[in-house]
Amino acid sequence: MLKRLKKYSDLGYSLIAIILAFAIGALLIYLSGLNVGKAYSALFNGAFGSLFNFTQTLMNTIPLIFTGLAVAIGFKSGLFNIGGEGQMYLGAFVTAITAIYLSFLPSIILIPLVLLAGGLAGSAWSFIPGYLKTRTGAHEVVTTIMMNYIGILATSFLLLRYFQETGPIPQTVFIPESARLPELIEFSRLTWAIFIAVFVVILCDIFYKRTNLGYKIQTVGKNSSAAEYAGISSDKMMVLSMMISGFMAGLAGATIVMGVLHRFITNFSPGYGFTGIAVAVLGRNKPVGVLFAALLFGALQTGGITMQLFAKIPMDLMVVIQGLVILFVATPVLIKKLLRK
Amino acid sequence: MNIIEFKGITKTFGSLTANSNIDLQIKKGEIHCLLGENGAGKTTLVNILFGLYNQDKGEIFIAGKPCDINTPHKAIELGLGMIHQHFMLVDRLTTTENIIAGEEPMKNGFVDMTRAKKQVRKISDEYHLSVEPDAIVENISVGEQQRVEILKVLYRKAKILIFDEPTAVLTPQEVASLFKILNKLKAGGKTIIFITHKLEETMKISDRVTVLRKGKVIDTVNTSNTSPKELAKMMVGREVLLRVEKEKKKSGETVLEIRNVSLYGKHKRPLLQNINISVNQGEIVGIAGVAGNGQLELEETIAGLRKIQAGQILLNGEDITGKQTKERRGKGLSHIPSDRLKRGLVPSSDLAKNIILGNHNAFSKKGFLQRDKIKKYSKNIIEKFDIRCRSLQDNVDQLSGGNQQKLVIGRELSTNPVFILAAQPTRGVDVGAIEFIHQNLLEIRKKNKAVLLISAELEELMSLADRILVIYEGRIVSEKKKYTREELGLLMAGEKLG
Amino acid sequence: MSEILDVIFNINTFSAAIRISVPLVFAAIGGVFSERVGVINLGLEGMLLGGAFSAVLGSYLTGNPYIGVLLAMFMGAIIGFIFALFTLKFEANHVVAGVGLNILLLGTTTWLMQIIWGSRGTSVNVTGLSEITIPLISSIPIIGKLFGSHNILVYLMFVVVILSWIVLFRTPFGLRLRVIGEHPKAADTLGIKIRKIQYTSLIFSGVLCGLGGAYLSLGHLNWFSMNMSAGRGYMALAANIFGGWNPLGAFGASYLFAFTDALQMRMQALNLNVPNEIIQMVPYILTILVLAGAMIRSRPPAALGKHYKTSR
Amino acid sequence: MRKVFVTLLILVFAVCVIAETKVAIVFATGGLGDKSFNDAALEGIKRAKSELGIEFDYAEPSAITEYETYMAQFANSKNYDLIISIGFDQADALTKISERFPDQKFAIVDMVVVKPNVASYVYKEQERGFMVGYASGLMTSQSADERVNDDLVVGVIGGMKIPLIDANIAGFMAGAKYADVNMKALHSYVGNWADPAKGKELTFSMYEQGADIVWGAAGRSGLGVINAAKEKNFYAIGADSDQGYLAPENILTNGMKRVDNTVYIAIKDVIDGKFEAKIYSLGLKEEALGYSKNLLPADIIEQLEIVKKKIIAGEIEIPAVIEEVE
Repeated sequence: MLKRLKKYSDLGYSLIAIILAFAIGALLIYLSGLNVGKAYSALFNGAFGSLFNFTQTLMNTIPLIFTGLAVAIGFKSGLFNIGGEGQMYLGAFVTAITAIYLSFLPSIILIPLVLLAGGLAGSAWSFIPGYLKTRTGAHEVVTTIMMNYIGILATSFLLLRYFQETGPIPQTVFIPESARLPELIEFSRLTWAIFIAVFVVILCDIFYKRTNLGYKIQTVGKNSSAAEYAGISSDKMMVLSMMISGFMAGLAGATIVMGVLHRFITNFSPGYGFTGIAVAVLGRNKPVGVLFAALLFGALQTGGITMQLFAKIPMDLMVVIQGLVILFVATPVLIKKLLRK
Repeated sequence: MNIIEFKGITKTFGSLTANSNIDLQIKKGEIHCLLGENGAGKTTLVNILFGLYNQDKGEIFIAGKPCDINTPHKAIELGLGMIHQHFMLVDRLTTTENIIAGEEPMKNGFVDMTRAKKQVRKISDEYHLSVEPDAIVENISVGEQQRVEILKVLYRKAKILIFDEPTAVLTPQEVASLFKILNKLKAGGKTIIFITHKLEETMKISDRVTVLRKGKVIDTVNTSNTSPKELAKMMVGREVLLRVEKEKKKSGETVLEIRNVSLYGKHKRPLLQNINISVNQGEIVGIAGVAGNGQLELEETIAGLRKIQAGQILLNGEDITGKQTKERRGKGLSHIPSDRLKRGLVPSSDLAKNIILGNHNAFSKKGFLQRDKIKKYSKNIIEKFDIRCRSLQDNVDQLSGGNQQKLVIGRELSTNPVFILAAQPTRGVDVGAIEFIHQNLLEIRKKNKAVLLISAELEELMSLADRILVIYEGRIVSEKKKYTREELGLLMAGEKLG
Repeated sequence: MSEILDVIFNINTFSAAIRISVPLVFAAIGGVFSERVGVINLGLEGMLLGGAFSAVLGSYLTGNPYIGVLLAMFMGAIIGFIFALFTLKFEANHVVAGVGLNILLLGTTTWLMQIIWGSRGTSVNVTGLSEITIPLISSIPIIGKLFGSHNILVYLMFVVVILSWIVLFRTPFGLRLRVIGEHPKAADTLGIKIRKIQYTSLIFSGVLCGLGGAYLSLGHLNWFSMNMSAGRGYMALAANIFGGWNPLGAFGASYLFAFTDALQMRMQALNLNVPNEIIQMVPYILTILVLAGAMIRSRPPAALGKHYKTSR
Repeated sequence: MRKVFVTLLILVFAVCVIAETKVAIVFATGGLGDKSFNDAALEGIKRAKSELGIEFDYAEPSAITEYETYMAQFANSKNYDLIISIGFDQADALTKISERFPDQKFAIVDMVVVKPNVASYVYKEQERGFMVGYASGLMTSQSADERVNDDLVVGVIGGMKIPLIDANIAGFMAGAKYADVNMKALHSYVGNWADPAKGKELTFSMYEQGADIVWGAAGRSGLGVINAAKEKNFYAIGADSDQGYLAPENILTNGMKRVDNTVYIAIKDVIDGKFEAKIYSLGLKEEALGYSKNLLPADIIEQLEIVKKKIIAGEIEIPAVIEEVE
């Protein structure tokens, strides 16, 4: 019973943090002389107002689920993976290349294979900071940030020199139809990727709650000395955890290429990897929490478009709100203090 | 004249009442012992006095005046000084820097280091503390670190000195010299509050004793009017068996054998040198020594948490030198770690998860944890080892220290080990739990298991161990079946038996 | 090959590296003050951005760039205080709070830019800081070229490097600060006012970042541009670590990063056979390599990233 | 009287029709405030508003995946007579949206989308590169000018290495060498469209290597190029629109890309009923690309005009890839 209550209060804190962030956002809108009601109703309509809008929200949610999971999984072993962006680029790039070069395979083999390739590319990229952390103690926060720059430059290098479609644009050719994820609703760009995402969330949940490996990783995250004492190699678990984390970020890239862009283009991401941090924090590093947090951020992004178009409120307000949500969610103490008053 | 008077001090932490309506008077110029078991509320009381905690109720009078001591800063101003059980020293700074921080001598807006060192040397000489002003704290001995702590307090012109379990980390010889310093301080007009759970020390050093039990004052007595037996009775509330009954037993085959093991730290500093130990079936072998002489390294070496540079470790005749912790555990090694919170437990995980720690693979089938099996097993251990908790879903950090330790011991003794490495198994637990733990160790000995007991408690070693080895500066300096306390003390201090 | 050597041992490369290093140095020393007192500061990036924005705003409102610099310092102080409030008082996870601060400031500056200047990308041009030529020094051959003629913030940077070192290692404030970062409880029992020093340090850290940001927007350019810190705060954090949490080390590390960047820019124009992207990677790869190497040698303040409840 | 009334009626009606022309424009991800590409497009649509009396809405997406959402929002409202996409990376999104809304008219600048309802406007980028490169080549040997040094070195800075930018760079290098075969034309990339500080340092590094005229084709990073030239008093060349006002003494010329004109013409075509779903390949000939006079001396302008004619006549072959310049 007590545990139940604690669970709900966790959720409660997150909700209060969101409400606080929106309240400050409203204040900002008001101060800049705009209509708060109009802004937020446009925001809500844009995100959930119609089936189509909702599909767009879901479409924007998918990469955030994966990058959010990436950060959350890192946290489980006590590591902070800020390198989701770079890992995602690698994942997207390798996905596109594999799909193009293996286009002769039938869909049923190609799709899983390409997904796997994208995930593994992300893993490979996150392996480096993981390995350096365990070997030399180089702080993963800094190394993963550096790996972002390197990853984006590296994909751009490979693309331009070896895989560039003829023409003026830095992009690969389209991946074959057989490697694309089918759309659920025509023109919506909402594909089966949403099922893959939800499936992965469930898998992660089971992984951490039920499996021995998940248990070992969390033990390392909570107390690495105790893990070592129990015969669990914290180095191995950290590297492994980092690789699973990178795998998720890689999947984010893979599903964007297979479901939305259908090719690799430089500069395709609006910072999904970074938003993933906010998603993980808001979701309290729990897979199911990540799912809902991603939905919120996806809705902010989609609704923000309508808000900008029809209420003339700059999209950047959504960035402000995201920042506030992270700050508030990070401080249950603040919320407790506010509640007491 | 009472320099300090506590009146009705009460302090609770959540549901735990650490101090309940405490009344206590300290006389000027006396050495006053606060005696009690772990968890009796001694440390809480002095932390309140020193401004580290605020009391819920009650008042403190210093020299007759009521004082609201809400920060250590205030306490220092009032002439209080505290020598903490866990030293409050910054390892990377020099002794002088540690001493002056917060009250630095100044020259033109900068710290005047020359004057600071001079002052340190002066006070050090005055009380024979022999502290080197330029030494980096992490490079000096534990005894010297403690003297730095005393210097810190004297530097701040403290008139009342509080010592929180100061002897826990010292050799008997160092204890003797500490007592000399204490008497010197007393002669210099200082008042000393001395916290301990050791009867013998209390008898030796104090003028008066106040016994605390479960957060309450039992009584304050003049030391000259009491006896250890009486004090012990007040401390635990009943007659205590100070000796454990142990049946005679013939030891069997060798289980653990350590051959010429050496271990080096940073800059090739030797941590363990040429260690040879063997432990047989049905035998408890004790390792005695002052903290910091290689016990932790020895423990970690046997558990496979450190790689050794030379030598061999055999378990049941099999070479396990290069084997990982996991494999060693698989071959029947159990380990009660000296630092249960750092090593032995995952405090933010629930009981069940802690109970399978280290043995988790046995509860895993095709990669999945078998939840029902874990639940049944955990319940069984909780019952058998009398772990007081509300439910299996409780996090371990909600348990008391004693129950946490019982969990560790229960877990480690239930895996059917052939060899138990027990390091400081009764550290920081109350007398009731100590008895329980000792009984369990003897039980396992009866079952013909081999136990290596690393302990800082001489009583514990002398009553449980069949053989005792003394470790000093990373070497085994002596091995015998029986020692007197004095012999052990000398050996632990690096002396030879004449 | 000789071309490359020419570029490396060119006085201009060293001089460019000074300019590139300025925001890094300010932010890195800001990092030193924050981390020495126990708070991991990932928010350097946002602090830089906030400083850059405020500097331009100040100059825009008054026409005087020096008031811009003052406003940047003031806003930096406020941002530092907010960060302190969240990490110390509200016990937020330092890293998460830093990330949140960065996102918040990115959003806020872009949003304010649209309100004030009606543009999302760049502000209007304002009066920037002009170069000050020091007569004696500028006439010395090599030194003159390196140090003779810069804007005030470059000179201030050198002053800050030295002063910070003195404050940290020669004053009571510095000693107390270091004790807190290593062992807050020890500081507490010594009667040191922990919170006061922590807040002061973090505010100072914000002020330094404000100066670094002001250099980016007013010293190096004369306008604000969306997200113009472009990751320099993260590089600064790495420089602080690589520099062993020491102002002099942080300066050295920042200068090394800046030098590789300056070199990278010059190498590009040489038309070597190395692809551009690879050359551009050099500073980042270097950062990783030095970090991997440096961590073995230096160790962070012992209480870095931990929350400590002061006595009550 | 009746005549007047009818005329008035027709006028009112006409005004109504014109006033009801609504245009939506989706900018490239760099957003407004680049003082070149996106801002130029905004300029064009503003001109259409004041001269043709249209209404417009705009969107500033921050990511490629957002293009389609914005376009769909605009098309779905059925309010707009024309939706304009600015920037090459909108092509994929537009391809799909134009299929989905076959009755909606679209235009795209900088890329080709072959659909029955899309007008595509693309530029022969290398042509303007060549013109400003040639101008730099001629100018750098004018030793009388204090902003020019003795070295025969000029430079061009790209935002990122992408083929479109490389076409400009290739044209620039070829143009510079056309002026003098011994000319050294440096080139490098910022690696970011929005880091003016780095753009500035990169320009300094070229200046140190002898370049006295540097062209910045780097979005907002290009603003740093101009700032560098102003500070050290050498020449910068602006991009896309006339950036002369940013540094009147130091902007030699601009590599003009009349996105404003293109946008204006696209809108006018719709109003005039002349919308055609075809590919307009624009260059010097169409006055869509070119240079601006700014500080160019008269004799150099003369030579530029000669070369311009030759290019239009197809007498000069300009490479679009850097490797082909040699």
